[in-house]
Amino acid sequence: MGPWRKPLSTLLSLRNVWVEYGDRIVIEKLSLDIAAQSFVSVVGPSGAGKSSFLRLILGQEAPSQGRILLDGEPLTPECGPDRGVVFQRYSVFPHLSVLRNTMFGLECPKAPFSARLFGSARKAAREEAVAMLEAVGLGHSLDLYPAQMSGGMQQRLAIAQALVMRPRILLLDEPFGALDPGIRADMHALITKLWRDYQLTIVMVTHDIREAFSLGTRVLTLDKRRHDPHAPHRFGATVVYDLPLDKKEQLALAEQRSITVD
Amino acid sequence: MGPWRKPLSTLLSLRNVWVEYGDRIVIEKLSLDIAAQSFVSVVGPSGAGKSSFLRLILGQEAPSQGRILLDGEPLTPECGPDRGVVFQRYSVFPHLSVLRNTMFGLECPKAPFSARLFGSARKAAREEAVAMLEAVGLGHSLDLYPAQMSGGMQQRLAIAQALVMRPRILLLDEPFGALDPGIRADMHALITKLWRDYQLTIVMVTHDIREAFSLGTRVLTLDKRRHDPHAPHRFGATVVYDLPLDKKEQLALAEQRSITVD
Amino acid sequence: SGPSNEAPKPKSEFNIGWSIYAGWMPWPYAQQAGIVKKWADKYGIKINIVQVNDYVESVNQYTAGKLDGVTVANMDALTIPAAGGKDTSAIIVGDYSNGNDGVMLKGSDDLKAIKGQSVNLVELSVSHYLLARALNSVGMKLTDVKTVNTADADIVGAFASPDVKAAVAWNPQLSVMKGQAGAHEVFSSADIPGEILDLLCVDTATLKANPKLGKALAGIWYETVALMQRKDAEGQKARAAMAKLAGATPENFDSQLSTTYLYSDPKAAVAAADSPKLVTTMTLVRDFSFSKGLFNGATSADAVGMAFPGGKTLGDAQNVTLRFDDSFMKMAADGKL
Amino acid sequence: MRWVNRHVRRGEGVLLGALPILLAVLAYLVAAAQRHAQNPADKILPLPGKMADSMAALLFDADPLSGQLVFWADTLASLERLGLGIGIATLMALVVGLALGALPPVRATFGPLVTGIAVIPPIALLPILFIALGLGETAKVALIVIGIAPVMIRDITAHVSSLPREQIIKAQTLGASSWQVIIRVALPQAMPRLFHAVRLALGPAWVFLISAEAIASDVGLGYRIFLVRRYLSMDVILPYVAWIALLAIVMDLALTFVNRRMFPWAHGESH
Amino acid sequence: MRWVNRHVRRGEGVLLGALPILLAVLAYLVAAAQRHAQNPADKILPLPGKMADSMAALLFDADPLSGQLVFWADTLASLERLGLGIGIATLMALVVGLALGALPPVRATFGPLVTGIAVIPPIALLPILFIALGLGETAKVALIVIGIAPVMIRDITAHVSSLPREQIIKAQTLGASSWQVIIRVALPQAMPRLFHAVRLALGPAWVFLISAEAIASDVGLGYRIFLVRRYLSMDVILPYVAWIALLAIVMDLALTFVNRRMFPWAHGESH
Ligand SMILES: Nc1ncnc2c1ncn2[C@@H]1O[C@H](COP(=O)(O)OP(=O)(O)OP(=O)(O)O)[C@@H](O)[C@H]1O
Ligand SMILES: Nc1ncnc2c1ncn2[C@@H]1O[C@H](COP(=O)(O)OP(=O)(O)OP(=O)(O)O)[C@@H](O)[C@H]1O
Ligand SMILES: [Mg+2]
Ligand SMILES: [Mg+2]
Repeated sequence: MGPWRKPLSTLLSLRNVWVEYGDRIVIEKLSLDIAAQSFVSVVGPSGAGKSSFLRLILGQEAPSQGRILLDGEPLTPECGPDRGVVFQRYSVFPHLSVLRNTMFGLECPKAPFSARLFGSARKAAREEAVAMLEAVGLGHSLDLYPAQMSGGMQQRLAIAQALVMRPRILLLDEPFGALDPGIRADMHALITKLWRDYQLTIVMVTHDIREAFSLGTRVLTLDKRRHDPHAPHRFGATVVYDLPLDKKEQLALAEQRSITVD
Repeated sequence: MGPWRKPLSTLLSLRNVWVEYGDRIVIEKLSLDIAAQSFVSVVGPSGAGKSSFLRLILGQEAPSQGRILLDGEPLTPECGPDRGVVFQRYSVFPHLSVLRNTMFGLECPKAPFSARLFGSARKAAREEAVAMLEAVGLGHSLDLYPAQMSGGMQQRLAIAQALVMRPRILLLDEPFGALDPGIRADMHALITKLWRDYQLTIVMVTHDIREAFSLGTRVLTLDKRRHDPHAPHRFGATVVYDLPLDKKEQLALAEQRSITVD
Repeated sequence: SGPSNEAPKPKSEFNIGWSIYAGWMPWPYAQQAGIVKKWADKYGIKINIVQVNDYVESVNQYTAGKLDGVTVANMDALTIPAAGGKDTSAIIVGDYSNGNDGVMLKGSDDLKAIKGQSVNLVELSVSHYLLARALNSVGMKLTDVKTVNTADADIVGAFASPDVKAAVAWNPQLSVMKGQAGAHEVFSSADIPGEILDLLCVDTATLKANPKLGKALAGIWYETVALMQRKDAEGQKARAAMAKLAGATPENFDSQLSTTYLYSDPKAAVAAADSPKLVTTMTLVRDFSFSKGLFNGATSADAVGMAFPGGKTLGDAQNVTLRFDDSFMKMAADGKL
Repeated sequence: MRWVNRHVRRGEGVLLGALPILLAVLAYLVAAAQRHAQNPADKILPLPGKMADSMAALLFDADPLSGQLVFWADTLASLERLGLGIGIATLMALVVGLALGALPPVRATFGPLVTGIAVIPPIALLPILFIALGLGETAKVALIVIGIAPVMIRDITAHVSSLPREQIIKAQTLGASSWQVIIRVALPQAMPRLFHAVRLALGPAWVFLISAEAIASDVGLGYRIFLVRRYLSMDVILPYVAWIALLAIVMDLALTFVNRRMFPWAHGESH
Repeated sequence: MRWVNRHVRRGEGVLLGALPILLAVLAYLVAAAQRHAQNPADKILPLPGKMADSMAALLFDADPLSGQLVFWADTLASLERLGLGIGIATLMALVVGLALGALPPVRATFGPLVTGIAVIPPIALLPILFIALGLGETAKVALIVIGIAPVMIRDITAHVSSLPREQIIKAQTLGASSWQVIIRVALPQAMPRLFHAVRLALGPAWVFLISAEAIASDVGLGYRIFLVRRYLSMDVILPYVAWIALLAIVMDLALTFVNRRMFPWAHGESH
């Protein structure tokens, strides 16, 4: 990761975007460009609208006003294998084992009709999935169902599921929140490596400020600019701070972190 | 909080407790005493069995071997208003608004038949609930349903719901995981105040080592003592470190924290 | 024998069940026109005329004791209540089917063509009996055809289906089936006159304790029948009302009546009940019923006893459960009601 | 856009939904016209004109004897029976379903009995039913209740017993007794499912109503259908069936609407 | 211990569950004995001995005409029809339910039609069914299918359309097309519900089977029941109904068992 990524072309732009639920304004007048191959950390108070922001980029929700462009084209409110996601509440397929959950993404594109692979293709997919599961520390839980796993294990499964696809844009909503510091450090290393190797563009919501700075090339803070104390829902959140980071700062922070915690 | 709490009587004791799911051993030979009015932090790797440990104390699950004593009596596998809980996946009642979710616990004991309060009793309960909701920062969201709230807001609701009861034993499973640093600090202050004022006994699972040390009077680490690399589920976790903390250490850590993060 | 060890006490309210059939339509009409009330008041009792849409269910309800009397065909009176041990008195012989029941064939007007076919009919009913008699008349047996049980309400729809080539039914269904293209009636109850009788039956014990009931019923019946037989506007109005109650057009209802031999004169009814031909008919009917296993597992056709006017009996005289009782019809004939 | 993502706007939805129904009507008309071309007196697929004539008589001409308008008297009688039957069944489903779903010992004791009753075809026992309850309204309402209640009870039981265990535990830590868990946790969450169950039961309820009226009745939509069936009067049967369908669809829509209105929490988009 | 927490062990459960059924049997015996004390020839509540006699004849004595053992021939014929009917209905529920549940435009187009069909009482339209399908086996199987499939379809549709939106989105980010979402996400998760729906449909399926056999048939459990109903032979009807109940309960248990076995993920205690 480093400054050579900075001047790359704009991948996503949001133009004067609003999100409203009934008369509740969640996001207000948000305009933003996200460069290809950047790693954007999003922080902000609980309930500010960070998850809503990710849902917008994902195409799960359409803005009530404004436009979102992907590569200069209007974003269809639909997502494909170019976008990967880890939801805030770890959402994995309850009816598939750990291994099948992870293989799912490898099977779909290659077997349009049956969505299942057989023979050597299956073996290859299985190996790839197992490798990814080992990287997230689930190598010994291949046959468990989600209901048999702890919260952190489900979270890691969701991460593996998304990463194995190597999507162009990866959206992460507090992906490491339920993990202990040891595994969390492993995950940081894993995600950084994949980001660098596969030139992904990542948008990550986190509550861990240090994580935001150590991983990101840019940190966005979403919050309300104005407050009406009697009707707080009348104003929405927007980007209040937007800090591009250069490599040095990051390294310094990363080092500080490894001293303090480990 | 301080050393005068230390020599208090034993509230809970676990004697040689095992938890098994089929042939999967989760907790192995756990023996432990928890003193009344202590604040026990539990840390450990993901999947170690921390949530299972809380479920044992809660009475949600019975151990497959061993005994659990509460005040010297065997613990019935059933829980009442003496124990409060915040589950790892914020579980609030989806059919009740924020306010009604919080009032629930105040209504039940006082209205055995209708489980609803009316008139002045209702007003008093409402005020108590609103005060607690304001303390967790949900004072402006009284009428929202859980499906309309962000992850962090649901988490805070679950906390308010448990705290408003002031239970003797409070079990918290990563209660602050989904919260931003600002609100998290408020919550730390709130829980410490309630713990001190109402002489609660708290067992809290967390992944934030600093939080574990700054809040707790004792830190337990749950992990496997032995590993079989080919069949990791053949050995269960138990307490590998058990650190009683005295006040000085805690204060120092708390100060260090406020310097580093805020 | 008798169903009860304690005689029923006299009572003042009675339920008489009826179901839709050309020969029974006077009953609901009498109820609506106030004739029932008139006669009941005369004898100081109350009579409810209850419609049961499903014929079998009406007889079942009577057998179970929920109804004090019911309109029923002779064969069903024998095989359902009487064979079930319920002592039953037939107090009014209302009519006999004189073409109201018929065997229908598609594509042929010769009964012999029925051989080997599937015949849709209400099994174990008078239709079944009619079929047996029809086959008998051309030297065939029931085993020469295959019967398919079909609900009476559905038989018209069934006969409209191209699958179905032969059926046995009664009116009003029969009249609709005759109207179908290519359908022929190859045998009818007019070929065996007087064998399919339509009765009003009453529980014997109730009747013994409450003879007034029998008198009132006979009074109602003959007044109503006399009214509907009139050729003037009154009679026509009454028949139109009955047609409506039966869900038919007046023309259709009149045609149904034309194939019903109504004993509108009580003297004729008494004569029919007293005639030895009734014994012959009932012998045929009970032999058929027994051969079909309808006598509740009995080992002989004599197991169920029947009594006829004049002290004649048929079958087990110790176990008489079906009595043809002409006393009330006689009172009507003699104008003693 | 992928089909799973294509959302249909309200106006479009009504149009799209009307399409196959219009096609079905059209198909009927073509078939009827064909049959009438072959046999002008065909009774099985009557033409609309014939149906209108027959219905006009039932709709507007009072019965000379009783003075009632037949069609409306039938409708009223049937709706009353149906309403009573569905009402009682719903209440039973709620009370029994909650008890069975929330209390494992009750479920163990009465679950098999409910299953047994659910799988016994009530129409096989009609004679006993009518003997036990007489030929009056009670038996008809009872047939509807026996016909639909067991399925509804089993559905509510399954729903309540699969409520997340955490919620039950949570309620108990908040001081709730078994009774309070039932009325404050299980009951409100069973309500939307109950509405769904009633909607699913509407079809069977009409079937049982019609069966009951076919056997012992002198007024009602089912009575009329079975009465004129003897004459193959499809010109009356088809409008009656269409009317039943219309009534049922209105009830269905009303239930859906009330359900959404009363339990917004169960229908809000969650994420 | 609170009742919501009392779990019942397997052995106890069987005992508890048998209790009310035994009580019901006992109540019947007492009532039957009483009626027989008044009228020894009572047909409505026959004594067990009488039932055994009547059934023995049907069970062991071959019918002189067809040479078949009546009871077994009836059972075989009915099970065949029932199996076909439920099989077809289940398949339809799965295919149509998935399409309707997963694809909003399909739901908008055909949802109202399915609702319409669901609420039309099929027994009212029998004449049309006869014309279209004749009176043979097809019509009987069709009546079962028309009777139970719409409810099942609507149930599966509701279940599939309420799958968490996140799962559908997630599948699409993993490269799944609409088709793949249906077969890999919606289908497997609809299966446990389908089993549940089949269990709930068993009761109504028997009702429609018996209705179908009552209308036109020459063999089958429903045929026999309606035939002997003419003679109020409860000594045959009751054992037949008990046999139907037994068959249905065995099917119910088998479905429950297979459901738990095949879809462990849907039944494991989650926390
Ligand atoms: N129903 C079950 N069947 C089989 N194994 C189970 C079941 N429930 C839990 N487990 C196993 O028990 C172990 C401990 O789970 P637990 O939820 O207690 O972990 P934890 O310490 O809370 O982890 P985390 O920090 O990720 O929440 C896990 O390895 C999990 O796979
Ligand atoms: N369906 C809805 N109806 C009404 N309000 C909603 C709905 N969904 C979300 N909101 C509101 O939108 C706001 C933003 O929610 P969002 O989940 O985006 O917050 P967040 O920043 O992710 O918070 P957290 O850090 O707690 O996850 C919240 O205040 C929430 O109450
Ligand atoms: Mg969020
Ligand atoms: Mg946990």
